[in-house]
Amino acid sequence: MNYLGKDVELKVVGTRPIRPDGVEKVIGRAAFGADFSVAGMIHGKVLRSPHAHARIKSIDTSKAEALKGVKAVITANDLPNIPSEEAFVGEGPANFRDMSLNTIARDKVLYDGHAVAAVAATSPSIAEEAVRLIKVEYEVLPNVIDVEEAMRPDAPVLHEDLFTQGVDPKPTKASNIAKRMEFKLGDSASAFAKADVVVERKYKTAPVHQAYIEPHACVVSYGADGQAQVWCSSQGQFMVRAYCAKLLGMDIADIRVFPLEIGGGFGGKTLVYLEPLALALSRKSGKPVKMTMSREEVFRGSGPTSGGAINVKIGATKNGRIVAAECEVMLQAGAFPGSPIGPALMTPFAMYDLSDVTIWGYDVVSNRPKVAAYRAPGAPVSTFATESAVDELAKQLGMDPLELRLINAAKDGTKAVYGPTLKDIGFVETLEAAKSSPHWNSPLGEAAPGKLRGRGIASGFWFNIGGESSGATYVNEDGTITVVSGNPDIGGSRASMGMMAAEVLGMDVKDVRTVVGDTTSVGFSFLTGGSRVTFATGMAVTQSAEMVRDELCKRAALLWEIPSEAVEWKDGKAYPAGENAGKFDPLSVADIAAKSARTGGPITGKASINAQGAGPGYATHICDLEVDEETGHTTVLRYTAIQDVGKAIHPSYVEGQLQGGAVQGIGWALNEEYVYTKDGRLDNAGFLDYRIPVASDLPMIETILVEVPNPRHPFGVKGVGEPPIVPPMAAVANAMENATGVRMGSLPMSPPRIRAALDAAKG
Amino acid sequence: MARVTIASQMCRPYMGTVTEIEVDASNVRALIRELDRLYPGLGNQVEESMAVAIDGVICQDTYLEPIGADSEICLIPKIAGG
Amino acid sequence: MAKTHVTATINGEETEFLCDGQQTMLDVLRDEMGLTGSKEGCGSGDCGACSIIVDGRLVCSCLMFGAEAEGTEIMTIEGMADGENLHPLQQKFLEHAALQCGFCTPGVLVASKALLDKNPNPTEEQARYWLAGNLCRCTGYDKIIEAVMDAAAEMRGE
Amino acid sequence: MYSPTFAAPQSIDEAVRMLGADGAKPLSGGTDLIVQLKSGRNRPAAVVDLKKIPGLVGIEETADGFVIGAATAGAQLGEHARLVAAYPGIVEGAELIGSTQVQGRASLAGNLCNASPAADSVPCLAAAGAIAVVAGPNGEREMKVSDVPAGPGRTNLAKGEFIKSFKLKKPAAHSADAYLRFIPRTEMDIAVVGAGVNITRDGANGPIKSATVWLGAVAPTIVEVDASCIIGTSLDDATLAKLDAAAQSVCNPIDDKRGTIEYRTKVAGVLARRAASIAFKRAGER
Repeated sequence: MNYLGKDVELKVVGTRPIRPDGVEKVIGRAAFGADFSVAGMIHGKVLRSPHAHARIKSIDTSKAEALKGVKAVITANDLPNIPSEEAFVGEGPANFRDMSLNTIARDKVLYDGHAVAAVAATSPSIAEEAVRLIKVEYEVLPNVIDVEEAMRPDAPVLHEDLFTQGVDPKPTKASNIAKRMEFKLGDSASAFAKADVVVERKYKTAPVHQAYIEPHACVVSYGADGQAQVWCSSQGQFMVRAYCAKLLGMDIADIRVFPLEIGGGFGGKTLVYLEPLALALSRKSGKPVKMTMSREEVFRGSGPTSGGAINVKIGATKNGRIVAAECEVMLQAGAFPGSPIGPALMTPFAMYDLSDVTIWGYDVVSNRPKVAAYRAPGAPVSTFATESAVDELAKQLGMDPLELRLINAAKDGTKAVYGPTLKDIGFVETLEAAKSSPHWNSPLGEAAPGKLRGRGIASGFWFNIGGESSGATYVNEDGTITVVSGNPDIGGSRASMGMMAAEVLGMDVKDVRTVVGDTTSVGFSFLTGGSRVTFATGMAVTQSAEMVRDELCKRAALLWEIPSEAVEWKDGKAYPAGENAGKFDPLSVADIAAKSARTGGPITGKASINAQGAGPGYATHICDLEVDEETGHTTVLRYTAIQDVGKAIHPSYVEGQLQGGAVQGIGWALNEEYVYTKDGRLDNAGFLDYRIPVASDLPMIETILVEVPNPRHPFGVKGVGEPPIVPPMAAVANAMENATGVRMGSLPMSPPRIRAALDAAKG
Repeated sequence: MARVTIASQMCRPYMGTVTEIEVDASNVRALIRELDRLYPGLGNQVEESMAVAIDGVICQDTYLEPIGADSEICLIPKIAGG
Repeated sequence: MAKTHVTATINGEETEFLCDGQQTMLDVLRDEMGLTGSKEGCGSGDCGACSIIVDGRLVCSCLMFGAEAEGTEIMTIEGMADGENLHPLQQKFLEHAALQCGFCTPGVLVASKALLDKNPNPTEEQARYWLAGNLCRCTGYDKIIEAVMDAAAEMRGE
Repeated sequence: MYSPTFAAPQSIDEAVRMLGADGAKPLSGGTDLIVQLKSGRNRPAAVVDLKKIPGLVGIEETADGFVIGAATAGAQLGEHARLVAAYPGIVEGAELIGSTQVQGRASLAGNLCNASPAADSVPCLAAAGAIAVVAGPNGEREMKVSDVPAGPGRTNLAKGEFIKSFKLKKPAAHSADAYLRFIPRTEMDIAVVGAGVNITRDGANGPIKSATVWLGAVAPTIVEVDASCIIGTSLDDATLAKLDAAAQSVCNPIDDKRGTIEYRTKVAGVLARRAASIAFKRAGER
């Protein structure tokens, strides 16, 4: 059933209770990946490649093995050599052979930081010492870091067996281009003839890291009977189980994964890095093994997201109708194929009602860490380019950029560039909300001397996904409720799950406690990602709570000895439905629970579903900033994030998603990038020089939640986590142009780049 | 008959230059079967690597989603996320 | 190598421990005392997740040798609440949803306490600069700052 | 397994003896040393904590000026009202090092002896003519702060020597200093360029009588700018432009992850001008 009607009065959904796991987190007791220990465990460390591209000629582990306290040393030979097998994992299509080779290199290292060997010893410092004693002989090969350079015919080739897919005829020469993909609506080439104004520009974005504050960590215990337990911080306990089984050649039933608290993921913890190595070390040593990454290892060895090069051409008539658009996206995949090229192509024009568009792109490997998902993977890169181009178009047309977006905005019935006809979308509503927002209606204010001020606006789209999810609702003996979710809670989902169950049951949310189940205590759930948990797992939890509610009515009927249709559930109690049902005092959950043994046993609801129909998310952001003309330093003065969220279950955590996503986008826009030395080594593998925004960099981030309900979800939920990272880069770039008159086509818009661009503009 | 459109080139190896066809199918499973009958290999491609948008609603990894007589079907790449 | 014997007052308790020369105070807290509330996010003083208060001064425990703790008085996140009564900052963080993943939270709370100990009435700007060494990737800092300002007001009796 | 010894001597003599051993390193705030030790870049055999030595932490105001213990943390400088009034620029520099947490530990001597060209506290110490009092196997000697760095990561201290304290003269009438640095964010970064300026005016409303300008992060060590162009002026726009050019002319920076040669050079001119204007204004207020 759904709870969307105007006559449905929601008592819990839409309020802001304290999250059930809150106290543990503010007193420092919550156990994250590195906080967990088991008796007798030893410590693992990884040896990583110092080269961007090299053939491994030999690995001599004898000295490490001889060091006192060392219990196991492994190389790729300790894991099965997996044949090439396409699969749909994490970010998108990938290959388990590649995943295995990314976990530990076999014949070649493909990036600085690529794991080569691992050691387990009785203390972390002995393990570290042992890692230093491993001798690897490399034959260093030429490397290629930049995406466009990697596409050149004479570029060093990473994989001799990589032939570009999606081109006809199939190439016979290996290259770094894994795939070409194209979407076409109408006929863009001839439609440009209708345009009065055409803008065309090249854009570039740097790869950025998810930069969760918690480094990857796990504890693994492999038993002599081949059964293993894994405690780790990840975006999906079932994902960890599946990938470990695949990479170690184990049966899924032999692995039990306990999800620990996760200290941020943003897509970066949708893969395994340490767990397979820890399993191999534990198997070889016969002891539980703990592994944690250092911050440097996180940057060098775990996935950043793709950087890209984008060419955009877009044309409109004098009255502001966009009549034709073309876009080419070259996207870095890192060392193995599998950049989010599909979504990068499907998203950047999804805000608009267009009839003639061609968008194509390439999935390109280079000597960087294999990319991992990062919030709306692919969309921020291409949308930075297209939303910058739309702004440039508005300027050339002499139109307000918000009005230009309104004129072209996608609505219900618009056919998206990638195919489907959109429905139940709230993009226009975000634009209208922007238009009437306090921010848009306040003056920009005077810049200080030597500074330039500007305002920019940009929009973005993300599909959101559903997928397989499980939830369970248990009535405890005293009438309190335990909800079990199949998804790690990254940002407050225990609260939203419990709230939906409480709403269904008509109970106080304090009497409903949510926990995250391990892989044996709840049904399979796809990982926490794709903005799917409140939608899909929320749907499963809601269904499980409804089963419990129906069962509670049935039990009340048994206690009253009336038919169960004659019982209705209201405000957390069973009532006789109408006069004819008989006269009985209402029964609370506690009353019914107290008698549950006598009426058939424990009361439990479990739902395992494959949720379909996630509603797409649209966001519009407004940015005011000030630039120091002489230093190129940018200060964000004011920022508003507006988004169609379907329905906010816990508005504080929804606002938090918008604020966090916007600030990650501001970092992406202004300072974050992977910097490589000439020989292909990562030069800024730490928080000192990988510059994520700090508190003093920012203003308050205002939010406006637009609620256009998703009819496919019982409470109208749409995913909210990903859309807010799509607009910021263009919103900042557009504000920058408004301030300085200079269009910044390359990210990040760091001070040296801004100063150089301002100097160039002055001539 | 449901109208099936493909905006990407992902089906080109099976369908050539055809980007729009009509298919008689009451759910996704029947659709996959029918696509494979018309273009051998396409069924597997759709089942393994693609999502099916039915009247604008994206469905993945499901046989059972119903398809209406006049439904608009779009074959698109599967979507994941962060 | 001989270990150094250290006596320090940790969260009000006189505590003895042995540590070797390369162990930081963070290593000691986490590995020797089981106080895992202080987190290692970087190990280089750039993220603030390991913040503790030593003799009244806010420091990164990853940038202090364990052996340096001799004779000091140390407060970690585990010592912030008074028994089962949360510190007003802890309470306000919950009410304002100032945490998402919660990993940076202990460090941010300890740093915020050090701020309010020194300056009970900070401006938003002062709070932002004081907390600049505490990285949070989830929240965009908005709700953290709101919670700190609200806790400060409450502690002033406003 | 690597594990250094740890000792916290109570006297200068004891510290001198311990630091005379091979591979011994002095520890003050530890904010550089511990990071280097943990990453394996610097693996001292012995760590000698100087903070327990009387006088190594703390600020003493004397008839001649100030004596600052070498291991005194930046935050302690900021809490010393008389020092802040006398040398606002030195304190600004020290209080810009890292986060609040780092400022509670990072010391002047550590910042100087880590010998990063980007050290924030060094340009103003140099501009003030600060003296480093050095203890070592051959007794004490004094060095100008500007003579301590020899190049990135290297100092002119001899084996076993360490800085015991810094001496600052009582500031002349109508004199003041200022420090500005450029970083991409608002906090937490290493200076891309730093500029420390110390100015003495000829009376509260008078022109500049003397001036010293030092730049950080634009050469292998801090470099002095020839500030003669601003002597006798009140920093009109034309004079500031000359200072800007003078600052740019001494730059010899590198291209790295923090900035380009071109950018660093230009911004050095900008910051020299801006810091000079602040110091000039402050000098007029006393």
